[in-house]
Amino acid sequence: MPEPTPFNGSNTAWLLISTALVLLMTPGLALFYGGLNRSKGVLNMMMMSFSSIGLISVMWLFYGFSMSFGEDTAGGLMGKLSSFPGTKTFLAETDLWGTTGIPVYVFMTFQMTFAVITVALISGAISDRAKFAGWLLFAFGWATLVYFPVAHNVWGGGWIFQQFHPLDFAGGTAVHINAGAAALGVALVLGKRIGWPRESMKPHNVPFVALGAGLLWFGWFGFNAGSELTVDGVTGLAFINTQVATAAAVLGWVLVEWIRDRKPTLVGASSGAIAGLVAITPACGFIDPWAAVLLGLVAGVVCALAVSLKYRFGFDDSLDVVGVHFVGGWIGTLWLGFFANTKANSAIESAVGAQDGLFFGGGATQLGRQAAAAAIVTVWSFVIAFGLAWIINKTVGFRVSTDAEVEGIDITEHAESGYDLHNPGGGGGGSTGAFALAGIGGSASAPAAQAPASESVAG
Amino acid sequence: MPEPTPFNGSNTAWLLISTALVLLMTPGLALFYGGLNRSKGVLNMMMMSFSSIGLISVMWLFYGFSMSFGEDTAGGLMGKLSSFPGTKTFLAETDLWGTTGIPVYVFMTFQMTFAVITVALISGAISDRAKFAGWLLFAFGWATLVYFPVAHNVWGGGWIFQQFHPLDFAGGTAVHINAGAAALGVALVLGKRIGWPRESMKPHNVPFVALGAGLLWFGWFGFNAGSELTVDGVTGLAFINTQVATAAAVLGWVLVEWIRDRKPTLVGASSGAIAGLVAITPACGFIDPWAAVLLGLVAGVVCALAVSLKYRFGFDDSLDVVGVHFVGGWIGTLWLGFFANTKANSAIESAVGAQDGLFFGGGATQLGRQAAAAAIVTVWSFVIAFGLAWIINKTVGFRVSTDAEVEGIDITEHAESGYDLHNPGGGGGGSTGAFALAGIGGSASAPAAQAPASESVAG
Amino acid sequence: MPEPTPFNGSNTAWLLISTALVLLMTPGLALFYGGLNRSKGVLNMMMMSFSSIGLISVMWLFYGFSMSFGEDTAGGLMGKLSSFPGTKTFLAETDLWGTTGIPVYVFMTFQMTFAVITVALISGAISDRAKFAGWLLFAFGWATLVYFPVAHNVWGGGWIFQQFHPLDFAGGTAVHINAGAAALGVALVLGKRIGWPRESMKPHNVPFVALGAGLLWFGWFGFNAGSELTVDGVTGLAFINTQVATAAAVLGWVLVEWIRDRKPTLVGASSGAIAGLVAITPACGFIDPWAAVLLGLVAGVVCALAVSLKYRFGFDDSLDVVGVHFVGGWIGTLWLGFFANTKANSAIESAVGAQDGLFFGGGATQLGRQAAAAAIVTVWSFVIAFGLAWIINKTVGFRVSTDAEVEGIDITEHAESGYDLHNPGGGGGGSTGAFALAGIGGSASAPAAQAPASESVAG
Amino acid sequence: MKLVTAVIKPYQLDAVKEALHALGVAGLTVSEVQGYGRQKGHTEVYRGAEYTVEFVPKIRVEIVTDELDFEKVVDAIVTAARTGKIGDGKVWVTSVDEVIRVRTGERGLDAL
Amino acid sequence: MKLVTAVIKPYQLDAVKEALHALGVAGLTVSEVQGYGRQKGHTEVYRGAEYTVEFVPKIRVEIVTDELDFEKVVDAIVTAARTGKIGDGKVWVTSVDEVIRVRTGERGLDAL
Amino acid sequence: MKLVTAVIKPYQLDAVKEALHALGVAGLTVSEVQGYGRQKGHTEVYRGAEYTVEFVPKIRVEIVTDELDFEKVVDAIVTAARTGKIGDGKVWVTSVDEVIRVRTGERGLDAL
Ligand SMILES: Nc1ncnc2c1ncn2[C@@H]1O[C@H](COP(=O)(O)OP(=O)(O)O)[C@@H](O)[C@H]1O
Ligand SMILES: Nc1ncnc2c1ncn2[C@@H]1O[C@H](COP(=O)(O)OP(=O)(O)O)[C@@H](O)[C@H]1O
Ligand SMILES: Nc1ncnc2c1ncn2[C@@H]1O[C@H](COP(=O)(O)OP(=O)(O)O)[C@@H](O)[C@H]1O
Repeated sequence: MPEPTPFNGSNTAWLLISTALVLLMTPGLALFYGGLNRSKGVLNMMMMSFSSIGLISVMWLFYGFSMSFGEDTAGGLMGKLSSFPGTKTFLAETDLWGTTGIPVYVFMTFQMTFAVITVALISGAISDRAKFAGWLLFAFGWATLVYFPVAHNVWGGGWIFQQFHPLDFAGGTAVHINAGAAALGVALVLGKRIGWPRESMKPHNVPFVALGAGLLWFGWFGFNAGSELTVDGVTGLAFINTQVATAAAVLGWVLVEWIRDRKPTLVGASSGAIAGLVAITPACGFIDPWAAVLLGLVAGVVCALAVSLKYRFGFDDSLDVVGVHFVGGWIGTLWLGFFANTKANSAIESAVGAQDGLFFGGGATQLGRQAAAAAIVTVWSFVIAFGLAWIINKTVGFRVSTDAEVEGIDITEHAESGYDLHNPGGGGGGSTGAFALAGIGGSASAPAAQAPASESVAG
Repeated sequence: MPEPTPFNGSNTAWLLISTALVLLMTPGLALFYGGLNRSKGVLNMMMMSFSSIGLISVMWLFYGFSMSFGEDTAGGLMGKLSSFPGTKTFLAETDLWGTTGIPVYVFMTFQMTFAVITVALISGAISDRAKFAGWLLFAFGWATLVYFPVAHNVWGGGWIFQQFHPLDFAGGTAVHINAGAAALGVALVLGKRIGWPRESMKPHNVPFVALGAGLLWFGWFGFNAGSELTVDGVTGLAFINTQVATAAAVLGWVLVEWIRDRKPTLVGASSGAIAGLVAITPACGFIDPWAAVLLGLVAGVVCALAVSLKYRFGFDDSLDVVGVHFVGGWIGTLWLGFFANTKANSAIESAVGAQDGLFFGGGATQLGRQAAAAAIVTVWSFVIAFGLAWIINKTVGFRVSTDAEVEGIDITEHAESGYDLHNPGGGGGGSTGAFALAGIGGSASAPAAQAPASESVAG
Repeated sequence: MPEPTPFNGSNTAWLLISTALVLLMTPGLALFYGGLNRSKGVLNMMMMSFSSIGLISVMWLFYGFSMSFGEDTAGGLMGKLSSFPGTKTFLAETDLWGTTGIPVYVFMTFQMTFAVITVALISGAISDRAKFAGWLLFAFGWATLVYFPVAHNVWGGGWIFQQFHPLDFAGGTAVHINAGAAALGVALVLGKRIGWPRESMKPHNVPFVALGAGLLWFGWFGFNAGSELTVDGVTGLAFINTQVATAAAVLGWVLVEWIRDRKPTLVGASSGAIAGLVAITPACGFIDPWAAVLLGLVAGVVCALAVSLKYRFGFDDSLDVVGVHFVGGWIGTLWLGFFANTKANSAIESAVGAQDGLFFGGGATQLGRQAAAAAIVTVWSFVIAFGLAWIINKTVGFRVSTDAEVEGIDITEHAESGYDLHNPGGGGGGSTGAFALAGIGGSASAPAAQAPASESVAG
Repeated sequence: MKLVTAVIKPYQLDAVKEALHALGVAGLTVSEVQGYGRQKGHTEVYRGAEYTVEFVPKIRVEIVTDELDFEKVVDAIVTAARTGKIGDGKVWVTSVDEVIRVRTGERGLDAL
Repeated sequence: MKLVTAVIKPYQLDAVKEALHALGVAGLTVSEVQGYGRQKGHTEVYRGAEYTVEFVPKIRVEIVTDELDFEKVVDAIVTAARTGKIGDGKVWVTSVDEVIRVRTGERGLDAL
Repeated sequence: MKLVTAVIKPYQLDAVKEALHALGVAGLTVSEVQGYGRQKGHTEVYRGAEYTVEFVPKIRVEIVTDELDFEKVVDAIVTAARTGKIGDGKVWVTSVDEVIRVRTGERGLDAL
């Protein structure tokens, strides 16, 4: 790591808030995924995201951060576990990250939120049918064997970085291609939901989808512009590129729907936003705004078409993690091979040792490097995800029983259900529904039983 | 533009986060409007907001920013398109905005989010009956012919500014009066919803309304305090004024309901918050906190009464854009004529060339200027909005068919519906409803049909 | 107050955004509580939170801030009202808070949001049965007699501080124990909901609960890390501790459910997050990350068990304010007696005059002080809350009638209902339900009646 | 005694209610149903997949009335519910052996 | 065989269920309905506009039972559902020609 | 004329609809109900408290058909709805005095 520089207040303030923004993305994702899902599995869907926050955060503190950002070991495949032991405290004046003037803990937490959401992204592929215990095992294993080392390879100066100097500003390769490939692997192992694709499995709550997309968009500014770590012109570039690319992607996706289905949808607009955010992620700090608009448009159009692939090939990537994150990630990653521009950001050469893209006189070199890095991560993630899921399924079991799936995974895995607003609006009349009023939501058990009458002053 | 000053880290960090906050306001608005709407049009309502983000952002990059903040042209009516061409890149050390030390791109994106939400605000007046294509045309036209030039006139040092030196800290005139007047125009053209006002058209999801209001409140701190651009005492003043005025407006609106309807409502509390935020917007950086509390109280009370005007005059401003934004905007704008105070913010004189308000010894001059500027914007926006809508309606058509309106615009314009949680809580019992379980949400088509059976390792 | 230091841009920017984050927590809480509640009382639940924002903010400006942070008076029991009169303006160069370089108004607004949410927290204990007028009186009285002075005692250098030098970084004692004790008092006075505990009173909207928890988590970074006021290493420590403790608490709570109920729930994961956030609040800036993980785990487990106490003792703390905030607050407060560590934060000794915890060689002194301070606040808050509620109930009345409670408090107290999406998805088919389409949500009255037909250009 | 059951278009409920009111019908019970028949449903799209929704939302109205009036009731409903478009719905009549008002225990006509 | 249909106040459902259980009624089917009758609905306000909601949420209970028991069933329901306030609801009885248990195909009494 | 009412498991609705379609049944009306019977509900937990949910979601299918066909209709439903597990539901048949098509006013068989 480079020699320390003095503490920097505004950089630190910016990274602190960026971290909070990225953390918010996972609940946002839970809402986005939850709304896209059928109502009988909304809680399980959200639970997979919330459990990632819980599990991965702790893993990250104790060994994940070291594996990703510790000193090279194993030939650069991962970082030394002893680099940042979770039991040691890093609060000395000099415990700053590189040349940013930011305390180690702030950078550590910022990156923690990346690990959390990357794992959560995968869950969208396996809705309504994955045993919760199986999911936790998978999250633990995949983060340890894939995300932590891959992050080291792409961002921590590891082997892939040394070999290919790939450009990945905020995580097109390390996050989205990575999660997308894993999603495909685990979806293949778990197989299709009962009734898919014959039956309708429409989103149960589209406003949630849109709100989730809005929260993700909001948080993504921390994800992308925060990844500059410092506050400077490039931070502003990453920020505006994130905004305009995403806006263009919304238009692109909606356009495809309008032409193909004759109807633009809100789910489409929301999905387009995510596709744009994904595609601009690796490129936001390395290209010009006009190129970002173009990228967003392309990503919106291509992803809108890509989500139909699962029907052609017959794999049930339930909420289109592959069609949006895998495809979108690849688009953004390759885009840099064409539009990366050292004039926009000199760090491309100085810091990453990469080159201008094809359209900026850099030739095809960088394009090749981008493809190589992305391909390696794709294989790495897919193979291990598939293997892990397969083993889990053969041992503790990963897929729920048919009966459980028909009754609904929320009830069978979590013993709760998303809503109890039975017939809200009681006939549009506003009062709560008869069943809800009837209070036949079951009668309480033991704890209630043993409850003695309490004195009520008011009673 | 003034001569450049060195880059300023904390100002930039603050404006970056403020920009993210303002961007979040539009999804928040979508939720607020969506919840206020009937369930059969919630998606169309939200779609109008999301499409504004997509469309206006791109327009802004390529020519909107130049029209609003470029060098004077056409006698100050708008800015030169050549000032900031979207194809040029502004990343030089010296590409900073005025004396703020903030990169041009950061200021450009901050203002972009203002343009986005101003257009989205209008949509609240035409719920459940506007063709989506018509809406997009309207958004494009109104932004180009009204918002961009008006912003130049009020904030870009344009003609109105030169003539009247109006005080508008964050957009009472440029945003709220502007959008409110347009809302009235387009609502008159589209006419009333079928059954209005005889039928009940109550909000379909009040928690969404409250959450939307909460998100708007949160984002509004970026909108108001961010408009100082720099971090200083006035930023703090704008911030606290935003908070206390809004709080007082909540009390004011609820009070009116309590007295008039004998019941305070959550929709009322949420609406009061918006009314307060609107009214304090132009004044937040120019008045004292106690005057802000008074302003909020007045705005809450007056707007609570103003929303009934549509029944008296019989125009269907569906979600009360006029009653809240137009009226609230005028209140805040005129308020400055009474309470503007150079002791609170010397920039009133030094930067804007305006004067103390009537109650601070400045006489009626500023009051007159405020009224003049607001009146011009009112006419400008109303006339063009009405004309645009009328033309669109006569050509491509702006209003949907009666059958479509009765069936529901979500289905007919977007081929989707807000919710599929049929009988959630299945008898309060928690399991999902019978229909949802029956999976009779329709059967999938083509894509499904062509899908070959895939191997499932788990199956 | 200490002598002024020059204005500090990054500190101010950080506290501004932290303030916005904490303000967002109250709408987040409204959603969390609203979702946990039955559907017939969701609006009343949210209304109690929104009304706190309105009422307490104004009280804070005019006298609350002075009572909490003004100069000592009444032997340190409260601050002088004349210290910061709401009518005076504090905008001089020198109006900065202590040694932070932050404008007084920014600090004042930051603390304002704490007062707001502390009052709102209490409402969770009295859902579905409290007259709204009674609630407002209670909020006014409790804030004035308890929160304002207690804040002075704990944070404003008041009596308790002078006596015990308790450690409370962001409000374990002043906020959570304080609100929890009050919740118990008012819940006892109001008595149990009809049918409790025999009947099922399950959450009506679990996705809201999870989203609310997510927003609270997000905002809590401002609450905890913001409480350092400045941007430095300790801010980073408070931030990472907040994240890892909360994550661990999610795991802890879910673990208990898994073992005890054989089913981990999303409500559990969300509740665990809140428990962790509560427990880490007083400790976040004073302990090491590994100790924070441990604290979170303990808080998650203990609170998961504590929420069953109400059944054993038969008091209807409807949404578990006592089980989560009171218990969690105590855990975090006492934790400092064991794990407080001056190496992690020297301010423990230099600023607070406190000592290392038992496990760091400080002996049991600090543990005793923590317990003493917490105990005093517990009694102070409980007694006054109980008394206030009792008086309100005997005079204007605090509990609604039995009929009103059975019909639903939203209708009877607020004349509105949460949802009107009757049979959304009309048979899973997506179109809105028949009743909603039938528009039998009632027919509009007077205002409609007097409405003359308006010309519709489109019609 | 007769039970008249009508399955109608939601938007016609107001008209039907008025018509019955005019007839002096003291009470009725409505519920939400989904209909399947000549009237086809609609199509929805979700990320490129099309779904045909065959069921159409309808309102079921139930009225217990006496032997003599039921024809009037039927006619009133049919007239009020008619739009002339496919999907206007059906009305059917069944015999009721007995009807009781819960509050008073009254039976037969007095219970209506 | 008889079909007993009862429209009752939601909050009374528990009591009715208990009463029927005591009678040894093996099964029943409930659904949500909206009632219109002597009992008036309530009023709601939305931004200054008042709305009168005429329909009241009710629960419909259906029980298929045999010729002999149905009087007992009716009495049990009426007693359990009564609060004495307007809106307690109605109970009506119709004749059933045949009943079949899907699982076994059993008919008549065996199907209950 | 007869009214065939069937209370079935939600997941079986598709099969039943197909079977009736095959029989040439022109239309039907479905609604959501909650069943109580031999089939037990499920348990939910909320912060340590357990709740037993006794009611099970079911679908009610109503078909008005003529005297002659109704046996076929009943058989078709029973066969299609059967899973052999407890809770498959019931089918019952009642007599209809008259049926009218709202759109045309046609009566009897022509109305179906
Ligand atoms: N045989 C039937 N039994 C029960 N309900 C029926 C029957 N046929 C039609 N319906 C109901 O009547 C409604 C209207 O019938 P449909 O055939 O669509 O139009 P129309 O009655 O104008 O020919 C259907 O949606 C369904 O709810
Ligand atoms: N003629 C009727 N046919 C069908 N249902 C009726 C009829 N009259 C009343 N009901 C139902 O009975 C309920 C109670 O009737 P209502 O007149 O309000 O009170 P009460 O029965 O105590 O006089 C109504 O809400 C409605 O659902
Ligand atoms: N006597 C009855 N009257 C009306 N509906 C009934 C009756 N008995 C059962 N049902 C309905 O039939 C459904 C299935 O009955 P159940 O006893 O659970 O299974 P099975 O019919 O296979 O024995 C119940 O959920 C309920 O809706």
